[in-house]
Amino acid sequence: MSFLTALIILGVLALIFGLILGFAAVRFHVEGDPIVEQIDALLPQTQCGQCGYPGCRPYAEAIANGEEINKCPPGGETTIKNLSELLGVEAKPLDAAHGTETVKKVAVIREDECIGCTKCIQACPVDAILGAAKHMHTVIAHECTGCDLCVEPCPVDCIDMVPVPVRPDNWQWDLQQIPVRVVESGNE
Amino acid sequence: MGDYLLLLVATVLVNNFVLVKFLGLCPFMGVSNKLETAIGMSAATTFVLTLASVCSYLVNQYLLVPFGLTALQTLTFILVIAVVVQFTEMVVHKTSPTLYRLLGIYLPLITTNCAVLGVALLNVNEQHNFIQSIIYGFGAAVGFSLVLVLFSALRERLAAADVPIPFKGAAVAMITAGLMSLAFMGFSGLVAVP
Amino acid sequence: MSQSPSVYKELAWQGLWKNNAGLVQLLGLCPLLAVTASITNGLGLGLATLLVLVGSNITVSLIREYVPNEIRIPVFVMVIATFVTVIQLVMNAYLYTLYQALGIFIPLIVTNCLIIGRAEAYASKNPWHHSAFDGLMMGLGFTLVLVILGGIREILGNGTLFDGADLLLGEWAEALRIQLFSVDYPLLLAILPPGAFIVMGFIIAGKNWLDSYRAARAEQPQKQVTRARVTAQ
Amino acid sequence: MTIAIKEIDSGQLWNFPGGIHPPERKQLSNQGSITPLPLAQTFTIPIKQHSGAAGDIIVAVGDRVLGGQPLTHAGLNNGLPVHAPTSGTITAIAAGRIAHPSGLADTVITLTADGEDTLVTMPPLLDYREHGRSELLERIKQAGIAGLGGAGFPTAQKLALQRPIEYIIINGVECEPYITADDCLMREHAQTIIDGIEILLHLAGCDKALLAIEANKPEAIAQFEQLLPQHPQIALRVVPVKYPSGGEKQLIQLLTGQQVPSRGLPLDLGLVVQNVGTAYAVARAVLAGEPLIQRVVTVTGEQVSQPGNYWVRLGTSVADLLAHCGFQPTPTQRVIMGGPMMGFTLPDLAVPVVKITNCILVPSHAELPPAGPEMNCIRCGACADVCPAQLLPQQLQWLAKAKDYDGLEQHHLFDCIECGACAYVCPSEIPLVHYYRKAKAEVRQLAREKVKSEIARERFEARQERLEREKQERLERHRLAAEARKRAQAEAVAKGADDPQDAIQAAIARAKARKAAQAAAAAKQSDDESNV
Amino acid sequence: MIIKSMQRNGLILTAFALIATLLVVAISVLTEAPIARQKEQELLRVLNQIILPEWHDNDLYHSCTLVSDPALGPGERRVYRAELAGQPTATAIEVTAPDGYSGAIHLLVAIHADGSIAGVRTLAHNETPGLGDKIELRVSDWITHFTGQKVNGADDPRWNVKRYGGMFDQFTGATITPQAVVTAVQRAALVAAAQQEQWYAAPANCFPQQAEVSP
Amino acid sequence: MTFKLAASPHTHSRRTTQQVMRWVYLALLPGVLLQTYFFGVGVYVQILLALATAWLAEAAVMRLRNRPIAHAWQDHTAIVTAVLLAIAIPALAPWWVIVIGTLFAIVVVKHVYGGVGQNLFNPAMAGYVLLLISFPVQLTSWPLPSELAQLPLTFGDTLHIIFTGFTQAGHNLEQLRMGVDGITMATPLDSLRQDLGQAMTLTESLTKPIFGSLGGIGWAWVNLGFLVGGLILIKQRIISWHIPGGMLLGLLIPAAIYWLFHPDQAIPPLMHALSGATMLGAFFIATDPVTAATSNKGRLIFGLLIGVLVFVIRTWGGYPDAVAFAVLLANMTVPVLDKYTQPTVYGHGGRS
Ligand SMILES: Cc1cc2nc3c(=O)[nH]c(=O)nc-3n(C[C@H](O)[C@H](O)[C@H](O)COP(=O)(O)O)c2cc1C
Ligand SMILES: Cc1cc2nc3c(=O)[nH]c(=O)nc-3n(C[C@H](O)[C@H](O)[C@H](O)COP(=O)(O)O)c2cc1C
Ligand SMILES: Cc1cc2nc3c(=O)[nH]c(=O)nc-3n(C[C@H](O)[C@H](O)[C@H](O)COP(=O)(O)O)c2cc1C
Ligand SMILES: Cc1cc2nc3c(=O)[nH]c(=O)nc-3n(C[C@H](O)[C@H](O)[C@H](O)CO)c2cc1C
Ligand code: SF4
Ligand code: SF4
Ligand code: SF4
Ligand code: SF4
Ligand code: FES
Repeated sequence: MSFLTALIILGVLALIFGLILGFAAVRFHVEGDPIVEQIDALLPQTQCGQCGYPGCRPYAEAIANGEEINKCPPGGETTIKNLSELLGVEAKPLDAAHGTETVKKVAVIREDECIGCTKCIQACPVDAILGAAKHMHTVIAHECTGCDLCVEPCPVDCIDMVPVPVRPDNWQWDLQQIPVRVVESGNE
Repeated sequence: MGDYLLLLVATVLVNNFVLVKFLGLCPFMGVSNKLETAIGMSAATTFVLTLASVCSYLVNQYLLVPFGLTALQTLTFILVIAVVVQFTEMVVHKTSPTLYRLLGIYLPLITTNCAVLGVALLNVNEQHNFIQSIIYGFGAAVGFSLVLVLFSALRERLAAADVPIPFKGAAVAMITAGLMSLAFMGFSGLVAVP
Repeated sequence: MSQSPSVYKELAWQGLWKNNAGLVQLLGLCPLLAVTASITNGLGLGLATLLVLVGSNITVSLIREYVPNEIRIPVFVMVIATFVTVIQLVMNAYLYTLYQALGIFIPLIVTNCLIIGRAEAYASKNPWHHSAFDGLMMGLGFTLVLVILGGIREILGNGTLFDGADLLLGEWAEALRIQLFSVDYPLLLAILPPGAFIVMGFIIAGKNWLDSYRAARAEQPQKQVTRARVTAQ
Repeated sequence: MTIAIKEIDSGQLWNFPGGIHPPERKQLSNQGSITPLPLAQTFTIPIKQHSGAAGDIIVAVGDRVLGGQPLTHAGLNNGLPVHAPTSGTITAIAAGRIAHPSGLADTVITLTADGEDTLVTMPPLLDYREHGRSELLERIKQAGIAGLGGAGFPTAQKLALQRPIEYIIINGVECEPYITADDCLMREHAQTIIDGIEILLHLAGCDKALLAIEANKPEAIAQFEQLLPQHPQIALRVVPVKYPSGGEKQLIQLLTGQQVPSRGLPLDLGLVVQNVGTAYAVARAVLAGEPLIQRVVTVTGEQVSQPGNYWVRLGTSVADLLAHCGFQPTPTQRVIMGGPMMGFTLPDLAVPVVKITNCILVPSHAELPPAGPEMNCIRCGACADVCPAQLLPQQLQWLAKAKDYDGLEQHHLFDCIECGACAYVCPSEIPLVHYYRKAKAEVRQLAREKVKSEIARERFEARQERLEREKQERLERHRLAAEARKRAQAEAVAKGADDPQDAIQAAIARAKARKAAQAAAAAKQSDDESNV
Repeated sequence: MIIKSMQRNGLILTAFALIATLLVVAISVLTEAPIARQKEQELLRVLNQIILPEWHDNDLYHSCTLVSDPALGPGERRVYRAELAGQPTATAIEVTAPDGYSGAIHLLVAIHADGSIAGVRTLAHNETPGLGDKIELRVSDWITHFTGQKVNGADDPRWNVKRYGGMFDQFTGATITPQAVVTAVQRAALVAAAQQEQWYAAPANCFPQQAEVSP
Repeated sequence: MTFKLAASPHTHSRRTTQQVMRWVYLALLPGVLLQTYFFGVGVYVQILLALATAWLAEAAVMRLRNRPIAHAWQDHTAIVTAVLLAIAIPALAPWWVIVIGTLFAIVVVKHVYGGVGQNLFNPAMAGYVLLLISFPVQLTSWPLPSELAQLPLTFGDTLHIIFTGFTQAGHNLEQLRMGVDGITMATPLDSLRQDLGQAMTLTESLTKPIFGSLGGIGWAWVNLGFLVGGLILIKQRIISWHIPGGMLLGLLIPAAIYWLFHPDQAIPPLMHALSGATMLGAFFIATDPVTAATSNKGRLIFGLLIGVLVFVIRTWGGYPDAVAFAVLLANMTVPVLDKYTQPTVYGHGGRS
C-alpha cells in the first residue's frame, strides 16, 4: 500500500465526517439539561445538608455531574433506588459517612424554656418555626422536614427532635411494633 | 433465500453474539437492570448495528480493498462507527426528545460496544457479500436484543430474591448469564456453520 | 504536586482493587470472558490491553484541550484504534501463534470499553502523568482478573496451568506448564462459554466476600463528612 | 357501560373468577335468637367509627347524657355523629383503645352508665314519602348510620349523589365463615329490613332492589320468600356458596355480570350496594327515630361456651361482651374482631364494639391453628387461581418485598380487596394480604411524602428568595447610609467644623454607617458560610 | 456559525486521521516483512513435519500453486509440491472438511506420489475443546495415524471410524469430528491421485500475495 | 394472658409446600419403578447418591449463611430436584457424575439465587445440561433395556460399576452396552438421529432391536409410567394441564406435520411422545412451578415453546434429546411471559 493513497483516502474520509459532525453539532444543537430538575424532584427536599451540599438542589446538580447517588440519608434507600433507575446506574447502599437513615422526626420546642432568641428561625430552611424576638417560638409540625438544623444553634438547647407520631391513618401495618405484650388484657 | 434465513437463525440463536461469541457484554451487563431501558438499548443497537454493518461494508469494499488499505480496516471502521453513532445521537436529540430521553445515555455506549466493530470485522473475515452483511448485522442485533431483553426481565425478578450477600448484584447476574449461555448451548449444531 | 504520592496510591488502589475494571466496573468483559480459556491467553491479552491503555491514556490526556466536544469520541477512538493496530501488527510480526490464538479480540481491543471508558472518565480530565499511571493500574488490575479467570478455567477444564506459555514467552516457557491432575474427563463446562460466566460470577462474589470480610475485621474509623449548612447558624 | 337489565330481571346469575370454600362453621352461632346483651358499666365510644372525618365533640367531661344523644357533631364533609349508647355521665375524653388493627389509640369518650338506660329518640317519620329527600338523608346522617357491612361508609352520602340508579343491591350474603349476624337479623327482622329497603329505594329514586342471600341460609331465604310477594320492587337472589361473594364488587359481578371500573364506584354502573344491617338501621332511624346505638354482633368460636348473636350497644368493650358469653381464654388466645378471613386480632380486650363490628371470634388452637412459619413462595399459582380480582398475588408479594412500587402499580395492587383468599390457599403460608396492606400503606406514605417534599421545596425556595431580597435591601441601605455619610461629611467640610450641630449630625451619620457596614459584613459572612 | 463549526471539526478530525494513518501505515510497512516471514515459517514448520526433509530438496514454500476442486473445499487451494532431485515425491494440499461438529476444519494433507498419505495436520478448527480437539497434534497423536495409509477408491470401507467399521479410532463421545477428518483426507487422497501430475505441471503462482489482515 | 397479633386471614387450607412436594415424588413412583425394571437397580443407587448430595449441600449452604438447616430441608424441594436429576441420567453412570450434577443444581442454580422459589432456572435440568456438555460420554451411555442385555447385572455388579467403572467380572460399561450384534447400542432417539444423519431411512433404522413396538423397548413403558404419575398430579390439582398440554401439542403438531412431509426421514410423532424424557418433561419438569410461567395463558405459551424447541432440537440440533435445553431456554422467557400474560384484572375492562 502506498502512503499517499492511504493518507488521501483517510484524510478525505475524516474531513467529510468532521464536516458532517460539525454541521450536525450546530444544526442539531439542544440547550439545557433537564436532568437536574428530574434529580431534584427525587430528592426529599429536607435541605439538611447531610450530603455535603448546601441543600438538595446543589446536590442534584452535583449528581448530574457524576457525584455518587448514595449520600442523602433522609432519602435513604428509596431515593437511591429511584435515582439509580433514573440515571441507569447501580444502586449502592447509603454511604454511612453521611449518616444513616433514621425514622422521620420533627422538631419540637420546649416552649417554657425558649428564650425567643430567633436563632432557630434563621436556621430553619423551610421557615417552619414561628415566633418573634423575645417571644416563645413554636414549630409548625407539618411544615417541619426534620432536618434538625435548628437544634444546634439554640443557645438553651430547648429543641428536641421527636419521631413523627404514628396514628391509625399513617400506620404502616407494622404488627411487630404494636405494644401488645406490654398492654395486659382487661380481664386478668 | 433459504441460505439467508439460515444465516439469520445462525446469527441470532446458534452463534448468539452475546452468549456464544462474547461480544457486546458490557452493555449486556450494564443496561439490563430494567426491562424498559433494555428495550430502548435494543432498539438503538439494532439501528446502529445494522447501519454500521452496511457502512463499513461499503467503505471496505469500495475504498479499502481497491486501494489495498486493509491494514487500515480497524481504524476506518471504528471511525465510521463513531461518526454514525455521534450523528444519530445528535439527530435524535434534536428531532425527538422523547426518543432521546429513552435512548439518550445508551447511544454513546454503543460506540464502545464491541459487537458493532465485531460485526464489521467478522463481515470481512467471513467474506460476506452486501446482503449477507446486512443480515449479519441485523441478526447480530436481534440476537443481542433478544438476550438483553430476556436477561433484564430475569434481573428484574432477581431484584427481590434473597441472594446471599456476596452474590448480590453483578455476581449473580454473571451466573445468570452463564446459565443462559448454558441453555443456548442447546442450539449448537442446529445450523452448520460454514 | 505535593499530594502526588497519595494520588498515585489512590490510583493504584482504585485500579487494582476498589474499582477494578473487570470485577467492579464490568468493563472490557468481552475479551475478559472470551479469551480466558487458559492463563496464557489471559496474560497475553492483558498485556496487550495494558499497553494500549497506557498509550491511549497518555495521548488523550495530552490532546484533551485541542479536541472540540462534538468530535471527542471519534478522535479518542481513532487514537485507540491506532495503538491497537500498531500492537496488532507488531504481535502479528513477532508473536504469531499467540496472535492466532487471540483471534478477533486483538482488533477488538479498540472497543474494549475499558479503554474508551478510562479515556473519557479519567484521561480527558487529568494531566498526562496521572493518566499514564491510571492506565497502568487499571490495565494491571484488568490483567490480574484475566489471569485469575484464565487460571481457574484452565485448571478446571484442562487440569493444567500455563499450557502453551511458550506461545507468549518463547520456547523456555514450555517448562512452566504444570499438569495439576490428569483425568479422562475434565469439567469441560469451565472452558466453554457458560463456564466463563459462571466462574466470573464466583470471582466477583469472592471479591465481594473479601471486601465485606475486611470491612468487618477493620472496625472502620468512620470518616464523617462535614455537613453543609444551608442556613445561618 | 350499560347493564343488561333484561337478563338481570329474569333472574340470571353470573359468576366471578376464583373464590374459595373454607369450612363455614356457621351453625356454631346461628342456633338461637338474637339476645340483648345486658348493659355494661362503662362504655368507650371512639369518635370516629366510619370511613371519613370525625365529628366535633359537643360534650364535656362530667356532662350527663341520655342514651341516643349525640356526642359529636358532624361537620360538612363525610362526618357522622356518634351517640351515647345509654344514659350516664361522661367521665373522660382522652386517647384510648379503638377498634383498629394497629392497636393505636385515638380519641374516645368514656361514658359511665347510670343503669337507667333512658333513651331519647328523634320524631319518627312514618310518612317518609311525604318528607323531602334531603330531610330523609339528614335523618340518616343524624342517626349516625354508616355501612354496617364492612367499610363503614356513611350511608346518607352514598345515596346523596343525584345519579340515575338502576338497582339497589342489598347484601345479605354474609359469605365469611362463622359470622351469622346478618343471617339472624334477616330471620328475625325481615319485615323491618324490607321497610328499610323501601326507604332506600325511595331515596335513590329507583324501583328495583336485588336482595342477595347465600344459599346456606335457608331460614332467612324462607322468611323473605314469604314476605317478598307483597313487595314486587324487591327481588330475591339466592347466590351459590363461595367466599367472597359478599364482596361488593364480586356481588355486583354475580348479580349483573358487570365489573365496577377500577377506581370507580358501583354508582358508575347505576348500582348501590347496602348491607341488610344497614337497611335495618335505616328503617329504625326513619320509622322509629332511633339513632345507631346498637348492632348485632356474632360471638363465636370454641373458646366461648355460649356462642350466639347479641344486640350489643356500641362502645361496649369486648371484655364485657365476652364475659357474658362464657369466655375461657387459652394461654396464647387470639381474639379476632371480624371473621377469620378479614378480621383483625385485638391487642387486648379493652377494644370497644363499634359500628362495623359484626363478629367477635375466639377460636381454640385446634380450630384455627396459627399460621406456620412463612416459607418462600414456590410460585405454584394457587393464589392466582382463587383471586376474585384476577390479580397475580405471588407477583404482588414479590414486588412488595422488592419495594418495586412501579411494578405494584402495573400489577394493580390497589385493586386488591384484601379478601384473603390467596393467603388461605398458599401452601407456603405466606401472609400475602399483610404484604399488600403494608405495600399500600407505603405507597400512600410515599405519596404523602412527595407532597410534603414539594411543599418543602417551595418554602425553601421562597425563603431563599426572601433572604436574597433582604440582602439586596441591606446592601441598598448600606449604600444609602454611605452616601448619607459622604454627604454629611462633605457638608461638614463645606460648612467648617465649628458648627456643633453639624458635628453631632456627622457623628450620628458615622455611627449609622458603621452599623450598616457591620450588618452587611455579617450578611456576607453568613452567605459565605452557607456556600461552603 | 455552521461553516465555522464545520471547518473546525473537519480540520481537527482530518489532522488526527492523518497522523493516525501515517503511524499505522508506517508500522505496517515496517512489519510487512516479518509478518510474511512468520507466516512462511509457520507453514514451513508444518510442511516440514509432514513432508520430511529427506523427501525433498526444493524450496517447498515457493513451490506453491493454486488449484481448485470442490472436493478439497471452496475456493482456490494451495498445493505445495515436493521434489527430490527433480522427481515429484509428494504434494501437500490445503483441505477443508466442511462437516466438523462445529463448523469447518482446515487441514493440510500431504500425499506421496505413490498415493499413500505422508502426513496430515490440522491448521484451524472450532471443535469442542476436550472432545473434538483431539485432532490437534498438541492434544493427541490421533492425526498421525493417517501416515502411511492408502486409499482404495471412494468406497473403501476402511476409510471410516471404527464405529462404522472403519480403521480409524473415534474419540469417546465425539464421532463426528474424526469422521469429518477421515472423509476429507480420503477425498484429498483421491483428488491427488487423479490430478497430481497436472499439479506439477502448473506454475508456482501463489506469490506474491497481499498481506491479509486476519487468519 | 397476652394476645398474639396476626394478620388476616386467620385460617388456612392445610396443604403445605411439603405436602405438594410429597405428591410430586410419589407421583414419580410408577415411572421410576418401570425404569428400574428395565434399566436395573442402578436407578436407585443414583437416587440415593443424589439425595445424599443434595441434603449435604443444602446443609452446607445453610451453615455458610448462618441459617437453620431445617429451614432448607423442611420444604422437600431438594428431594424432587435430586430424584429428577437422578432418573434423568443413565443408571450406571459413575458416581461422581451425579454428585457433580446435584452439587451444581443445588448450590449454583438454586442457592446462589437464595434458595427455594427464587431460582430462575430449573435446577435439575441445569444440572443435567452441565453434565451433558461436560461429560457427554457418560451422559449418553444408557444401559441396555434388560430384555436386550447380554450380561445380566447383579446388585453387586451395579454398585461396582458405578463406583469403579467395572463389574465384578471386570467388564466395563462399553462392553455391557454391546448388543447381540456386537455393536454398542445407543438410546432409541440417539440411534435414530445418527441413522437418519447417515442417510438411512426410517424403516431401515427401525429394524434395530432397540426399537420395540412404540417408542423403543423399555422407554415407551417408562414414559407411560410418568404419564400416569402426571395425570395423578393433575387430578390432585398440584399442576394444571396447561403446561403438559402445551408442551405435548407444541411437540406433536410440528412433528406430525414434518413427518407427513418427510415420512422416511423424520421421527414419527408417537416415537416423539413415548421416548426420551418427553412425559417426564411434560408433567414433572416443565411444570416446576418456580421456574414456569404463572398465569394460565402464560403456562400454555410456555408449554408450547418447550414443545416446539424440543422438536426443533431433536430434528435439526446437535443433541438427541432436548427436553433439558428446551426447559432452560423457556425458563429464560418466563419473566417476560409473566409480564405480558397478566390476566385482565377486575375492573380493567374484562367481561365476565
Ligand atoms: C373514599 C371513598 C369514597 C366513596 N365515595 C362513594 C360515593 O361517592 N358514592 C357511593 O355510592 N359510594 C361511595 N363509596 C363507597 C364504596 O362504593 C363502598 O360501598 C364502600 O367502600 C364499602 O364497600 P366495602 O365494604 O366492600 O369495602 C366510597 C368509598 C370510599 C372508600
Ligand atoms: C371480601 C369481602 C367480603 C365481604 N363480605 C360481605 C358480606 O358477606 N356481607 C356484607 O354485607 N358485606 C360484605 N362485604 C362488604 C361489602 O363489600 C360492602 O362494603 C357492603 O356490602 C356495602 O354495604 P354497607 O355500605 O351497607 O356496609 C365484604 C367485603 C369484602 C371486601
Ligand atoms: C458440548 C458438546 C460438545 C461436543 N463436541 C463435539 C465435537 O467437537 N466433536 C464431536 O465429534 N462430537 C462432539 N460432541 C458429541 C456429539 O454430541 C455426539 O454425541 C457425538 O458426536 C456422537 O458420537 P457418539 O456416538 O460417540 O456419542 C459434543 C457434545 C457436546 C455435548
Ligand atoms: C410439579 C412440580 C415439579 C417440579 N419439577 C422440578 C424440576 O423439574 N426440577 C427441580 O429441580 N425441581 C422441581 N420441583 C421442585 C421445586 O419446585 C424446585 O426444586 C425449585 O425450583 C427449587 O427452588 C418441582 C416441584 C413441583 C411441585
Ligand atoms: S442530604 Fe438529602 S435531604 Fe439533605 S440536603 Fe442533601 S439531598 Fe437534601
Ligand atoms: S423546624 Fe428545625 S428540624 Fe424542622 S425543618 Fe426547621 S430547622 Fe429543620
Ligand atoms: S399460593 Fe403461595 S406459594 Fe403459591 S404462588 Fe401463591 S404465594 Fe406463592
Ligand atoms: S387478597 Fe387481594 S390478591 Fe389476595 S385473593 Fe383477595 S383480592 Fe386477590
Ligand atoms: S468489551 Fe465492552 S462490550 Fe465488549
